[in-house]
Formats: sequence, structure tokens, C-alpha cells
Amino acid sequence: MPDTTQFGIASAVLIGLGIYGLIVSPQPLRKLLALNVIGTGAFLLFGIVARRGAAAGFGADPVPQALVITGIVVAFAATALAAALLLRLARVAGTTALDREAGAEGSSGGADETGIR
Amino acid sequence: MADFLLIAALVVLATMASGLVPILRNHGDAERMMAAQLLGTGGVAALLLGGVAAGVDAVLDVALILALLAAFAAIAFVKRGSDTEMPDDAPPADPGEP
Amino acid sequence: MNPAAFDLGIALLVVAIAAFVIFTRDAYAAVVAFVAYGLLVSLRWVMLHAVDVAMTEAAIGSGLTGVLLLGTAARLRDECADGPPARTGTGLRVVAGIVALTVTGLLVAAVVGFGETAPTLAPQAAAALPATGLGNPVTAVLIAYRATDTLLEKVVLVLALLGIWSLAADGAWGGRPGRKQRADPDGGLAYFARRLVPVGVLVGLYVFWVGANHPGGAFQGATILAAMWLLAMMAGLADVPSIREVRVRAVLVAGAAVFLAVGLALLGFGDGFLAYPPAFAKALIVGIEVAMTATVAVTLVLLIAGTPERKA
Amino acid sequence: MNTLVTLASAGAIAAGLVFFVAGSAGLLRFPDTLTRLHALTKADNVGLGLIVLGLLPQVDGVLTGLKLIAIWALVLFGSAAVSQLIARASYRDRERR
Repeated sequence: MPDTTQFGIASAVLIGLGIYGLIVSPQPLRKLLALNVIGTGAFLLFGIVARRGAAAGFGADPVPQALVITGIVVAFAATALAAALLLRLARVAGTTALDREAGAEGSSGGADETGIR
Repeated sequence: MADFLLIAALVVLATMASGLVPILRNHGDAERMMAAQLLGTGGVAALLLGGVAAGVDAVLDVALILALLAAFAAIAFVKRGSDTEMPDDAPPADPGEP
Repeated sequence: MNPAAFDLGIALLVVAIAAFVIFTRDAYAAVVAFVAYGLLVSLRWVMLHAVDVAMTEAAIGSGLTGVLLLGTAARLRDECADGPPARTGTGLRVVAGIVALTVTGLLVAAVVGFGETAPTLAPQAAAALPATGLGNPVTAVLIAYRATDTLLEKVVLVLALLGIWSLAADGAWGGRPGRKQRADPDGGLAYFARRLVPVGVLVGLYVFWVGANHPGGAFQGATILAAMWLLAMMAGLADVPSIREVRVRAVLVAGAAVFLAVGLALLGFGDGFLAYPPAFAKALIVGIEVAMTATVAVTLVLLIAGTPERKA
Repeated sequence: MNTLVTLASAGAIAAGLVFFVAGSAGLLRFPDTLTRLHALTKADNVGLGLIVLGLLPQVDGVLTGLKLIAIWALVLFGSAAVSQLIARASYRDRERR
């Protein structure tokens, strides 16, 4: 059985970074990126389980691999849906700042320009 | 020989990483577009070296996909970063835009 | 120098770029870095001997997700006047840091504490492989052993697309998604697209076809086909189809429909839902995969194209 | 494998690495977008070509070798087109300022 501890620790760190970004970052687009970082970290953990299960002449257990392939495609679909929601929000509200007051505070000229549109 | 190939792959990765630093730090869209270019070429090289060293033949197909998709991503970078796309009935872009 | 040192090098690079994606102030730079991140992650999948996943990650995780988010970032920059984001309070940062560290710590403990023997389904997958007529165990899992997952995933893709379409303004329903692409038909981009698209389509079909016996398959092939269609659109050689077009809608449901039809036929006349009889297994699987490739390719293109915005 | 072939192969790969390093050095040191673009697209593609050349004797089968060359050709064609488009975009950027 190959040693995959290093892979596992790196994946755990990726998930941690993603969680931090998901909570802290003020822009929804950045939260979406953070969510994708968490996703790849979780997929890599599956990959480690697959690699540990190498047997019968296969370099890795095919079942987790297939699950990850399905997962990557579904994660992409979810990201696309979130991106479309974000663009719609921007069109309707003129801003994507989640905290309206904080958003207005951050940009003095922002409110005027939104009014024109 | 496999050792040599892996070291070579690491060197390519290191040059890729050091090339990425100025691209990400410099502002300006043309600058950013180079990232896809750098990563495409460097990624293909690292993949080929690492794959041949590990004896994984199918890695060539991964490199093939990467070469195609890097070109595709680079085109998308160029399109998004410049004014070649506009809403159907929008006025031309404001020349005073910074 | 051994492979472990190489793996460690990539691991450090992946973590460093992920940190940049999370911590940089500039949203556009974060998206660019995310493309780089996806590429390195796909390198990592090669080192984990999961070449099928490496292909999917290179094509979808890095390529298509990058293009999608890049487009979103560019349009947000154009369309809304958000100033520089407000700084998050220190309290929230501390709490987020504690949560992130706790999760990471627990995961590290779990990984380090893995037992001596690993659970594996590889021997079972290998034993059943001859009955499917396939040589690639991952494709066998996707289309035969756990076919229901893949069938339901097709449904999820269509649902996500319906969600995106339903965001259309009243006047734009039934129209074409996204903005119109303008490009000089005699320019460099159009020339490039005319030369590259045929090559790319060939590569896509090749990746799909070798998927039966070697790494590759329907998802990877379909992603390449989708990328080539998007390239033709960006070069102004093709336009996004109207969402009202019947042919497009037929292809969108073809994957799930063929899958379901085969499953129900086998339930009625065979051994059970999607229990392929060994004599026809390969033919049925290839038939399902062809329909699936078409569906996935068209769905991916429309997912990126986005909400309908203009008249057909 | 023949020792001479191995040496030639290693030599080609090492030469390829030199071009990659030179390309990145150019990216770090050159003053403006166009010169940096020139360093990146030219040097890296020669580097990849040399690496492919070095790897050719180490893969089995003529078809695999041809695939290696096809990958290089694809990257080369992509870079040629993309670098032209990037250069034009940067030129337009500068005129607008």
C-alpha cells in the first residue's frame, strides 16, 4: 500500500484554506472560488482512499475515482448556477456586496452610479 | 533516468511558479492573459516529464487535453480582457474608462 | 531524488496557490490563480495514479470552470460599481481561523490514523470487468456497476441548466443566452479557431473512444467537444443556440432518456434495471455513452453560456 | 538503451530546461508587456520542443512518439495564435490610456 499521508495533509490544508475564505471573504465570487477549493480538497481525499485501495493490478481503486468524476461535473454545474444567480443579483441590485451598508461604505461613488442605471 | 526526469519536472514547475509571481502581481489585463500561456506550456512539459518518469503512458492523453484546453482558456482570457464583446444594443465602450 | 520528493514539491505549490486564491485582494487575479491551481491539482491526480480523474480535472476543473468564473468576474466588473470590498472584522477572522484549523486538524488526524489495511473494491471491479466487455474499470463503474449514479447525474445537470434559464427576464425567455460575440471573421482569432476546432473535435472523439479500454471516456471527451464549440462561438463562427430550439432540447435530455430506456427495457425483458446481458453489454454501454457524450457536451456549453438575455 | 542515446536524450532535456529558466527570467526581468510576451512564448516553446525531443527515445512505440510530437505541434500553434492576440490587446490597452 503506497504511503499517502503527505497527500492527505495537503488536502486537509486545502479544505481549511477554503473554509477560511468561504467565511471571511466579503465578495460572493470569492466565496464561490473558496467553495471550489474546498471541493478539490475533498475530491483529493477521495483520491487518497482510491490510491490506498490499489489492488488487482489497478493503480487505484476505480470506485472512488468514478465518484470523483461525477462529483467534478456536478460541482461545475453548481458553480455555473451560482454564477448565474450572482449575475442576476448584480443586474437587479446593482451590487453584489452581501452586507449592503459595508458595501456602500467601501465605495463612495458606487451608490450614484447605481442610481443612473 | 527516472530520477533525472523527475528533477527536470521539478525545475519546470519551479520556473512556472516564479513566472507566475510577476504575472499575478502586475496589474493590467494583457499581463494576466500570459498566465494561461505560461501554465499551458509549462504544465504540458511537467506532465510529460513526470508521466514518462512514473511510466504512466496515458499521461500523454492528459497532456493532449491540457494543450487544447490551455489554448482555449488563453483565448477566453483575451476575449474577456478586451472590448471585443459587447451587449447586443449597447453603446460603444466609454473611452474615458480607466 | 524519489517520487515522494516530487510529490512534496507539487503539494507545496498547490497549497501556496490555493492560499493566493483565498488571500489576494484582487478578484480577477484570484480567478487567474484558480486556473493555475486546477492545473496543478490535475498533476496531483496523475501522481495518485488516477489518470481518468486527472483528465476530468484538467478539462473541467481548470479549463471550463476557469472560463466560467473569468467571464463572471469580467461582467461583474463591467456591470456593477462595487468599490473595494469592506474589510472583514477581526472577530470574524479569528472565528473563521479557529473553524478552519479545527477542521484541518480533524482531517489530518483522520488521514494519519488510517488503518494498516485499506478497504478496496478493486478486486471485485476487476472480477466483473469481463462481463461488461470493457477494459477501463472506471468506465465500468460509471456506466455499469453504479449506473444509477451516472443516470441521476444527467438529471442534475439538466436541473442546474433549468435553474439558470429560469433567471431570465420576462422578455428574454426563449431567447439566446449571453451577449453576442463580435469578432473579425478574417482576423487571427477566426483563423485560429477554424484550424483548431477540427483538431480538437478529433481529440475529443478519440478521448471518448479510448475510454472503453484506457483512461478517458464520455465526460472527458464531452468536455473537449464543449470547449471547441465555445471556441467557435468566441471566434464569431457560431452563435449560442436559442433555448427554444427543439433539437437542442432533445439532445439535452437524450443522455438520461437513452439510459432510462435501456434500463427499463432490461427491467422488462432482462435480469433487472440496467443489468446488462453479457452478450450485448458492450454494445449497450457504447450506445449509452454516445448519447451521454452529446448531452454532456451541449449541457456544459449552455451552462457556461448562462441565462437567456436576447431575442432569438 | 544505448548509452549514447541516453546521453543525447538527457542533454536535450537539460537544454530544454535552460530555455524554460531563460523564459521565466525574461518574464521577471523584462520591462514591458511585449518583451515579456516575447520571452515567454518563444523560449518556453523551444524548451518544450527540446524536452519532447529528449523524451522521444524513452517512450515505447512509434505511435506514442508521434503523439508526443503532435502535443508539441498543438502547443506551438496555440502559442503562436494566442501571443498575437495578447500583443494586439496590450497595444489597444496602451492606445486607450
